[in-house]
Amino acid sequence: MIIANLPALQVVVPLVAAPLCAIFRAGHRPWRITLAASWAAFACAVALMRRVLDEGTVSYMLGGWEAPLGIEYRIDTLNAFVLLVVTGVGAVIVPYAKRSVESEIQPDRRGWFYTMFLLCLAGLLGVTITGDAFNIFVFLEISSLSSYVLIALGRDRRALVASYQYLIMGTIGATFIVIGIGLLWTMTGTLNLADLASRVRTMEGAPSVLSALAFLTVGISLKLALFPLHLWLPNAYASAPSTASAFLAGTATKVAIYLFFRFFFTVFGGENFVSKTPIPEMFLVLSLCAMFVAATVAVFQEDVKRMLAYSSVAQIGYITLGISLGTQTALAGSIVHLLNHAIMKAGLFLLVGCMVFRVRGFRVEDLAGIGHRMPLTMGAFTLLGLSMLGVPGTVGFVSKWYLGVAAADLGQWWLVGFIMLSSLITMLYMGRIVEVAYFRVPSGAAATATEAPAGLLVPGLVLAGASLWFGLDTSFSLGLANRAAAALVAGVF
Amino acid sequence: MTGVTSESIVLFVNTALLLLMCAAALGVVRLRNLFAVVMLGGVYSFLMASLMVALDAVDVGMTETAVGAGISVVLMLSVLGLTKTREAAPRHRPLVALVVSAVVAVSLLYASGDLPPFGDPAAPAHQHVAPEYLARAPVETGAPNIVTAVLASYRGYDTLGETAVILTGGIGVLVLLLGARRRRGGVRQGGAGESPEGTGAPMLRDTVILRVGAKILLPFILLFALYVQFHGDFGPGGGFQAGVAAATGVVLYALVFGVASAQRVAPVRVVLVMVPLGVLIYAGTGLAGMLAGGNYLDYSVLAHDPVHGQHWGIFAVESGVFVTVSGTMLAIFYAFAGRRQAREEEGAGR
Amino acid sequence: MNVVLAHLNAYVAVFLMVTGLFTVVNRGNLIKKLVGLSIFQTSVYLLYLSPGKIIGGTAPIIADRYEIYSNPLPHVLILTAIVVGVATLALGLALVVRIQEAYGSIEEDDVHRQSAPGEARQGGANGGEAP
Amino acid sequence: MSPDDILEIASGACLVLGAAFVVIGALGLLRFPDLFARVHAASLIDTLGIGFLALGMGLHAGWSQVSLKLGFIVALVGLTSPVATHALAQAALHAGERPVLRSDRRDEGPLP
Repeated sequence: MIIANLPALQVVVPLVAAPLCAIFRAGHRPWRITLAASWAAFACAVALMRRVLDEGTVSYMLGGWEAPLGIEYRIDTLNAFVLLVVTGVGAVIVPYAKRSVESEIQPDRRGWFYTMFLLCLAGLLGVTITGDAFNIFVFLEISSLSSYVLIALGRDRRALVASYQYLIMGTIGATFIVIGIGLLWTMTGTLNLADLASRVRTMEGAPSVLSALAFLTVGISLKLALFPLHLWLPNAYASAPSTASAFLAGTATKVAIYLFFRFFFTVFGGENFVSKTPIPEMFLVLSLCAMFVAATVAVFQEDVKRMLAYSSVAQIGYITLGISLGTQTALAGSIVHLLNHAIMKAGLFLLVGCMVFRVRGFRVEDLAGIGHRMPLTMGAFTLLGLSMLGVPGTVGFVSKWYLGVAAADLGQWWLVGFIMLSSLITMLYMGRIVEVAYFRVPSGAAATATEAPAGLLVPGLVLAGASLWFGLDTSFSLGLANRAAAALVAGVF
Repeated sequence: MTGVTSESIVLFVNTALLLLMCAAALGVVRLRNLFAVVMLGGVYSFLMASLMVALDAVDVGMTETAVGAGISVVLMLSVLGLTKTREAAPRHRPLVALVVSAVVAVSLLYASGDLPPFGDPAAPAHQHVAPEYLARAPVETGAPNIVTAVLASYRGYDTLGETAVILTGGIGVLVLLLGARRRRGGVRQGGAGESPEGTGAPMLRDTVILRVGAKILLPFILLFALYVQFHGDFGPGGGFQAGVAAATGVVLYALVFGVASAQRVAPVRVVLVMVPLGVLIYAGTGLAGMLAGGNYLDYSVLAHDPVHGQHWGIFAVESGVFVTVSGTMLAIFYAFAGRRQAREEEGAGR
Repeated sequence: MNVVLAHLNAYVAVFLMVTGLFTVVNRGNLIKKLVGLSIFQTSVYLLYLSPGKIIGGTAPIIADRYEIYSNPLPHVLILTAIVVGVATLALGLALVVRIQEAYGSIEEDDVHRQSAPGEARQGGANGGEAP
Repeated sequence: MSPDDILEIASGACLVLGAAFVVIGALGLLRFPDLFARVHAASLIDTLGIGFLALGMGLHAGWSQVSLKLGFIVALVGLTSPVATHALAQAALHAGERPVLRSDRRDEGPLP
């Protein structure tokens, strides 16, 4: 019974655990519930992936109603892969949350914090797994509303403004997505993605469908902080509590990018429709802007978390670059970068959280000499930083290599140059932290800092280890990414 | 009535309401007195609700009245009481806003040339999926109100998500507004900190007429909520509308008799449990379907006869929606009202 | 039915949408922004419900007297959208209350002005970042 | 003329009358000089306007559930409207709003 209902359980487990946390708010119970739910969700994702690899696309009818009438859950390799990434990051972060939340959140709000965390997880999973366009919107809003709250719980009053900004931008984005879905529904009468795909592809060039595509593109771009629409992201990630920053940085934008894959390639049929619009060219320009402008801005940040947030915007550029190229290799590079960036950025945020836990400061100078006081933390940080650069043997190298190969295949050697050039900028900002941490004399709180408690340190180390593991043994991640990319290019769902 | 006159009446009402809404929206944008903006916003919502009824969306119209013209206005007003009521003169040049708006307008107008004309029965949206709902829902679920059938059963999972959205919003407001001022009494979770003084003052001016009027109205409001809840299968209504109506009753009571009196009727502790409990009821119904051997949220397996099962399932999930919605609306109201009292006490303490 | 009337609902939806969006982007008052956001969201209701109406049809509650019913699907979707809208509004208003308490103002300009110099003092200095 | 026709005509007349009261009330709301007079005009809409409209619709529907519901609506509005009007006027008075009296207006010039 559990196997047959896996797709539903994937979302329902965190969704049920969330209200439980709100009812049993006292003591450590919310954390235990969260831990159990997030690990169960990870187990579900693993089992689902096995099923997808064995049986191909898994379809599950909620309420037992057949597809266009009821809501369908439809899981192919791409979904299952994103589910694994999201639940994996969640499962690693929850053990970290215990100490981190105790130090950052007031006692009477902790239970609610976990409620919000679980709702955010459930929302992201719901968006990823569903095969119904309107259901995407509903679960997107669950994850968005809960992330506004998570951010607002941040360190100082600027968190409130960041959260408000995000709320406005996020709601506009979600409303754009609803408009797009509404136009598609008006023209086809259906909301099921597979059903939509078969109907939309016969309406090539219809103004309403093009307009729907435009609204979906802008809406999703707002949600994933594509370059000129990214202004909410640095503030939000910089002021959120450490747990929330790491979780959101690792998962939220990835799910939005998944929506791009789903709509551009599965629904609109990439080759036939999207490539005839100016979207690929637009994405190419914006991706390059993100890779260079956002990375350059990151270099000049004093706040470490804000620097990492800008770096996220830059890294999203790599993923959208793959989408704009549109070949199977490029898409595989993008998909594998979803995983890689989730590992790297969640890990970096967790490790910064460890340092902040000890030095109580967010500025780069506050970390002076910390490399000598917290060698494990800073060592892992440096490893992840090298991965961001794309040093061979780390995950960062794998995705950049794939994107480079894809660009070279298309004969666009200048792009390969750009990709390498952007690594240089990454080196500037990551190098700055590493330089301060190892070559400055410790001062202030950093002088007496010791390694963070194991509960905080281990999750960061695990992610750093994962970045090495998936950098050396690429058969798992690349195998899945190639499979998913092939399905996308073929437009199969 | 012949087809022609019916069509012209529909078009006339539709057009009139649309133009009024445009006027109200323009007023909202231009006015700088925020009280006026909020009231005009209520008018706008009410016009929208009337238009929804004219468009045959009776359930939606009912919800929009309760939410847009009811709860939203109350929330906005209580926030205005906490902040200020006049908007500063805009200092931005409207260039960015104009460009953004123009791009959106152009791309939608571009699409609208392609959309089917208003009221056209041959539009593609009426050919696929919807006819099946109309044909099958009464037979398969036993509910003549198709909206309820689709909402609670065919697309019941969306509604579970919707309930979770309410839970998220409600708890979000609680996280932000309750317990942040640690030194204050006022409304606290658990009801432990309910201070006897200060919370008793009603928010509206204390008059006999209001009290008597509210007392007469209250039972009818609650009765109406129950009617809307249990009649939702057959007429417009359902858990959401009923939840809002029930909460409105208590809010009225709180406005006239003071938040403390309302909290004796609906204690904070109970309300805080209601918010998550409804989602649990809804999700639990889904799990029950799974345990009985069906898919998640499959109600047909809940009883020997599928239609009976559907009936019970719809009843259970609508109750879940009711519990969460009424609890959340009250919790949000308490949170804002408690903030106001904390502020007043602080002012008095200085 | 002439061309304007046939698409009037769409035109008005676009007008409301643009009005709301303009308010959100242009106005600096945080409450006014939320009101604009509400108008922006409600315009979507119109966009969904109008194509659902069939002239000569009635509300989708099955009864013997009627044969043509309007499309029930958008009703269900918009019910959900309304709920999402009110949840967003409540959360936004709660944030506004907290911002008022933290900054003493609900004007965007005031808040940003206070944020900029305050950052260095509060530990997270702000580099040469675009506003 | 059959009884049905008479009912139809009576119903139509009531509807027109109700609509007229609504229009008059709205005019008053726009044209009256101060809040208290405007509230007075608005109450016309709630009482006579809605009363006649409901009566007209009730005559059209005959003895049915619809008429019963219309009765409920009239009763509800009959109860809430005066209470709301009272609360509004009370609040306005409390906030310092004062009725504009004829003696005040003389100073400004003759009545329009």
